[in-house]
Amino acid sequence: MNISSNPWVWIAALGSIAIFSSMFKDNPFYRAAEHIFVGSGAGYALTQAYRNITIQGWRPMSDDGRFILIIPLILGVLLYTRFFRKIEWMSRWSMSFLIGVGTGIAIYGVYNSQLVAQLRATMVPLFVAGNAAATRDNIILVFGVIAVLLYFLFTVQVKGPVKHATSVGRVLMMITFGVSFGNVVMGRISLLLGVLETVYGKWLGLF
Amino acid sequence: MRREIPIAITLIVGLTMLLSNFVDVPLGSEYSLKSLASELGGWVIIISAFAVGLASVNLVRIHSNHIRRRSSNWIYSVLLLVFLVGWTVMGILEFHNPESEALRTFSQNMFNSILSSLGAAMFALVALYLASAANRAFRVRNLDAAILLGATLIMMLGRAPVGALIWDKFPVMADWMLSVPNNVGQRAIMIGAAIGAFATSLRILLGIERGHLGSE
Amino acid sequence: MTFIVGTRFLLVFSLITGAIIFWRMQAVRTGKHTPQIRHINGLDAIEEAIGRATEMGRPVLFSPGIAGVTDQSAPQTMAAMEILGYTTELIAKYSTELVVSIRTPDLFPIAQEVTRQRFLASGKPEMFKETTVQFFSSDQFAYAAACMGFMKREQVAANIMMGAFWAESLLMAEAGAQAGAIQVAGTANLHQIPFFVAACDYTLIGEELFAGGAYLSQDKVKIGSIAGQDWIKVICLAMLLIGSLTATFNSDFWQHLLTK
Amino acid sequence: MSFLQNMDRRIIYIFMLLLVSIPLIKPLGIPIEINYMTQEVYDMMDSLQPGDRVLFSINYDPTSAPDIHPQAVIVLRHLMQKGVKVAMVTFSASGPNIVEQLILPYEQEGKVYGEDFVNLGFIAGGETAIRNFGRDIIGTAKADYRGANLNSIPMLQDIVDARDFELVYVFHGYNPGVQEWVRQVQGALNINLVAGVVMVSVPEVMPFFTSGQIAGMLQGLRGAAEYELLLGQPGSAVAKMDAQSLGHLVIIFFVIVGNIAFFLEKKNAKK
Repeated sequence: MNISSNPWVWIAALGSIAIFSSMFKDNPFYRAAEHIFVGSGAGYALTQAYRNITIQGWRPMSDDGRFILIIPLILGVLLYTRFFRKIEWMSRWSMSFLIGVGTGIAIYGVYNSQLVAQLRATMVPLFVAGNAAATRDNIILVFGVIAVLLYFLFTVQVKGPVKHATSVGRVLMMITFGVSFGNVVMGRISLLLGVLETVYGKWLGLF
Repeated sequence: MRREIPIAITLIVGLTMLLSNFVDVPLGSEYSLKSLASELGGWVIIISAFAVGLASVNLVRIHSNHIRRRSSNWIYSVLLLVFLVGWTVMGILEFHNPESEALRTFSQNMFNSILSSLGAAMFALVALYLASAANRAFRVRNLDAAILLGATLIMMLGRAPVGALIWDKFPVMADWMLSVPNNVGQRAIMIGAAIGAFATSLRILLGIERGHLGSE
Repeated sequence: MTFIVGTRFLLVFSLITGAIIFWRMQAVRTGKHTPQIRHINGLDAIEEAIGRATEMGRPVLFSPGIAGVTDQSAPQTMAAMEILGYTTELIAKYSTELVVSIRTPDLFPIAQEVTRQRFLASGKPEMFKETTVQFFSSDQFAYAAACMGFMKREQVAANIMMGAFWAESLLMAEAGAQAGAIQVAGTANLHQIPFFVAACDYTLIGEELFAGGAYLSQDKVKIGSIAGQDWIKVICLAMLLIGSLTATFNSDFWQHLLTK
Repeated sequence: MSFLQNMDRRIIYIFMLLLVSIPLIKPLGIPIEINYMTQEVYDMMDSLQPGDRVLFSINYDPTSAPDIHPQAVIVLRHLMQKGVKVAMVTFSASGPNIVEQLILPYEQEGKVYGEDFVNLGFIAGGETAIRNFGRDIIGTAKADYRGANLNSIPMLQDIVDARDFELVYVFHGYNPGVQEWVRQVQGALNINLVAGVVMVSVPEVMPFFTSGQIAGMLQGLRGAAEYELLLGQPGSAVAKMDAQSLGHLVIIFFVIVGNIAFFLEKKNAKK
């Protein structure tokens, strides 16, 4: 055994152990780690924010004369009108700007990558000559997607065969969830092993 | 007016961002629709940065109140504030003294051994929580649960090397389940969610959904 | 004006589907059509959860996910805000304590606005406090750690998680289960749904999250929008069938159309 | 029985921690089957000639590293042993440090920075950055991580775009990663793209592999373990596979225990 003499390794190892201790019981050690973590996260975010305002907003405006950047700077400052009852409504301008950008980006993004791309990928031939397995898989794919989509109909009363289709859709969703769950286990255990490696290897020097 | 201006801002900004994906229109000598959209995207970084300050004021106020009232566990609030202020000061010093090697090494070490390793430890906890969640949830109460359990077990045995020792078909089954039935559910849920996201965005853009804009 | 190649189908599709939603909203608003939304378990459970929190005298934690309002996940966050509005009304009705935990700073003023307005509308403006909406941390796992610590220490009776979640989903859901909270979750982030299904009492899957606002408010216009969404799904089904059939006969006309 | 039914979660955690720790310190040697995808990637790397140039795109950070970093380590070792030159770029802010860590042992061993490998540093801007970098490598990166002008780096002579590398290997921990490389660079320039992917992202990346846009794919820590075996140099990834197997068995065991308890309870209730 060859315990590390690097104080940073000690901090990392003790911090990890503190986080792990939470699964047994809430304890002072974990609370300290949690609060240090939250404080550090917020401090780091503030630093990044300061950096962003300076590099993206202030300097291009004052050094390069890009005066249009006064608009986002003002919108940013307006957020702080929330502290003053009389003018707090002005902070909604900044909020509605952010929401406008978000919805504009999202409409294109989700339609493009989630709807059209997925529809296209699912338009597969229902019969592949000389390949029974591919034919089977393609049929499962196309009719499976249809069944699950039928499950998501909200305002239509489903009856008869469509009702059966939605049950099949539900079963297929459960399989999907099971597959995702089972598939994730390995990746997450890898991360656990990574932390154990830091504790046993780098800190305690067991290997 | 207090209500109309925000709705108008959302609509105009939203449409600019949206349409810039489809068409490009020259706007005056300096901008086109596309370059305007990317300009607006850049502004978001600046406005969001101001929001960090706003949110941090909330954090600081809540924890200073804990300390002032000496409520239980106030000592942890002290710890939180010390680290918050410490990081901020360190970060700003580093930003204005880019040539300082010592400062950079120190802040990198702080980042690696506090933010990174605490994050990694939290992330690693997921592995343990998977075990307890599986123990509690995967009980064969009904058909749904049975299917969920079956799929999970096959997948796990197909992934871990030990699975192939038990039955050499597990890896093959796992690969098939990943590429066929898994794809079915993934795609259909994604398509449905895309439609839902589209409708929600549309309602916001048109000012039909405006709970976030507060009262008159 | 130049059209950008490769997005023309998407433009037409957006216009048509937008028009469909608008058309259905009008039909429901004017009373021409009165659709019934099917039962969504998870949403009914919110009231049950808040009722229980009231009986036990413990707080309700609402987490609107870790995404903001300026990226592709914005609609999920905004759908969460709709559900938050409804939750706040119930909180006001039962006079229970609500804490909304925030990760993305952008969302902080918005969540404040939503809760304050609903408390006001419910006639209990005094219930909105500085602690109602709390910024926990902008670091993903620091946020999760803070939520977990909060749930354990305050012994929350109800944990409502709506919006876009990533790897922290299971951490938060397990911590909630350990604290004995009733848990209702909803997300459109596919990879996280299995963990919510396993660890929570009720889970809204994908589009159900977006239908939540309409379902809960019973607002006519919003219900019209849900009816419009059903129409779009039927159109997608038809496109899928036609596309697969034409692909079976060696024509990739449809796949190509989608990339025009 | 109610003990089993409401099994204290802490027992599960202790079991899990103990059982994954044991093989870490003393491996058991459970055989590992080689997936055909790993074999393909290995063959592809093995067919490279001394002097060929490969680009690594490091798209992960310390948090996701345990599942993907071992891949970078072993593939780099293979390439270094073959005398292939490797340029590394990253689109994750903490990536440059990871690159320095990767090249450190070879620098100590006497390989030459700038000739055998180079650290192109972090390029901000996500998807757009990947697009620009793929099309104009020197113009986008400008200088390397250690501050040198890229035109002065011997191994980058006559490199213009991503096509000038024999292949591009993307190590994907999260986005931006493989999807962005496929969308922005592979599609346009038709480069030879290999992906190393964290296990969790395998389902998302799989479609690109089946469609042939990605020439090869290595899956998480397990892919690294298989690669170590193919290279005949079993290392940390192989050692961790035993821990993986036990970890999976612990979860399965407790699922079974939960179900036994559940059924016994139901039987008792009926009586």
